[in-house]
Amino acid sequence: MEVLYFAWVRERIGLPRERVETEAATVADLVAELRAREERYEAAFADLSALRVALDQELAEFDAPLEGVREVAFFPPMTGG
Amino acid sequence: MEVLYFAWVRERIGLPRERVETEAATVADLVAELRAREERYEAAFADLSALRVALDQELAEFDAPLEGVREVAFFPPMTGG
Amino acid sequence: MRISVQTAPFDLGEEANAFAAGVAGAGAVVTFTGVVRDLPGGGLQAMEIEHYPGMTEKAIGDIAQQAAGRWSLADVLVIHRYGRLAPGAPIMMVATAAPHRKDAFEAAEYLMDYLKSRAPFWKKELTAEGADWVAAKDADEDALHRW
Amino acid sequence: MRISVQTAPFDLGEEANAFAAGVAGAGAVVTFTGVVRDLPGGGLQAMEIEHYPGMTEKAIGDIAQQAAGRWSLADVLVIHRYGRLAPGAPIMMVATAAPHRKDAFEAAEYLMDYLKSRAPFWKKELTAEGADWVAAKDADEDALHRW
Repeated sequence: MEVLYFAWVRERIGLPRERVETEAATVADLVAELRAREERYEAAFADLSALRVALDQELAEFDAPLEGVREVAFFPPMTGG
Repeated sequence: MEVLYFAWVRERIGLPRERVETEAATVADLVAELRAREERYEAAFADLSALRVALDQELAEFDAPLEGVREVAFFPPMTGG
Repeated sequence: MRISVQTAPFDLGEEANAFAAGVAGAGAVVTFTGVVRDLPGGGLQAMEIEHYPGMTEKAIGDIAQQAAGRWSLADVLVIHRYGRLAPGAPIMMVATAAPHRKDAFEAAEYLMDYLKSRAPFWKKELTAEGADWVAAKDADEDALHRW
Repeated sequence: MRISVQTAPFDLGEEANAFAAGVAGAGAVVTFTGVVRDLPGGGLQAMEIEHYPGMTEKAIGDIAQQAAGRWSLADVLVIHRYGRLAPGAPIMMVATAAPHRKDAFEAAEYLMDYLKSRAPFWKKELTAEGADWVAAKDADEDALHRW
């Protein structure tokens, strides 16, 4: 699964994307796995209310299932316009 | 007093402006005087709800006093924009 | 603030660029442009716009001042043509600039709502069958109630 | 409908004229242009805009489709830049064309409200002191509730 990071999430984790091998059932499960890895992930995912997630380029909730998903992206609330 | 007519009011009366000598106290009094003049004035002023009036280039009501007014204009509801 | 009541055509792009260049720090620029529409079944030969010289400039100036008092605006532009216009020709435009988009949008809509019903212009549609004065719409009068 | 996500600057006037020329019969054309504003106390060196290639075009396309389904529109244009922008530079614009002004205005505001909070762009402000990500505003999220 491709995992992408944008804005300060990218800066805290220190990379824009990575390939993650996971059996996580939901986004929340994936976040728990990532947080357990290293301090920089813990720092990026400390406050989920400050984060948004997209599954295959569509906004989703943190309890959404990951089955069949190829691309997960984490980022702060968007500031377009 | 200068009296101006615009749009179909002008077309019905047949002139864009005229000088009127009047002692009319209000716009309504002036309208009554004009209606009594000729059929074309009667046709133009038949339905006051379809008319608007401006006194010295400010929108006004038909019961507004004419004292001190130099220019009275009659026209249908405006269609700008 | 610039208000122009004119017979000459105007170029939307040039006006928009000149307006935006004058308010570089404003953040949000909104323009509205009104164009002569053909009749539903076609056949419009021209639109003739009559106005009340003197009162027109005064009325538009008052409307723009009201908008400037109500919203935080960096600048306002109003151009309105009169005379004989062909289908597809630009009739008028307003532009507003503000630090925030809400102000720029609301002020532009306010200007348009008031120009429609409170600026002394009258439109006449010319077709092969003759000429008809455009009637004011209740919806345009009602639009003023929201402000 | 045209959607462009680009680093290159755009010319408001040229874009507005080209858009208006394509919808000659529409009657009402609204444009919104967003410009990089300096910070309240000055000192902004640049704004850096990051986006999510692929999702950005998709999200803007969805927003524009929603608008087209909701209002009677002749056309829609969205241009949004990313990369490093100087103060005063144009960030983005939307344009809408419709038979009636209400549709053109509402659709433009809807597009802006959704672009603000639902298109994957992130802004960073660079000053002599460093760089700060622009925080999303509650007011921008709240603006979606009216639609």
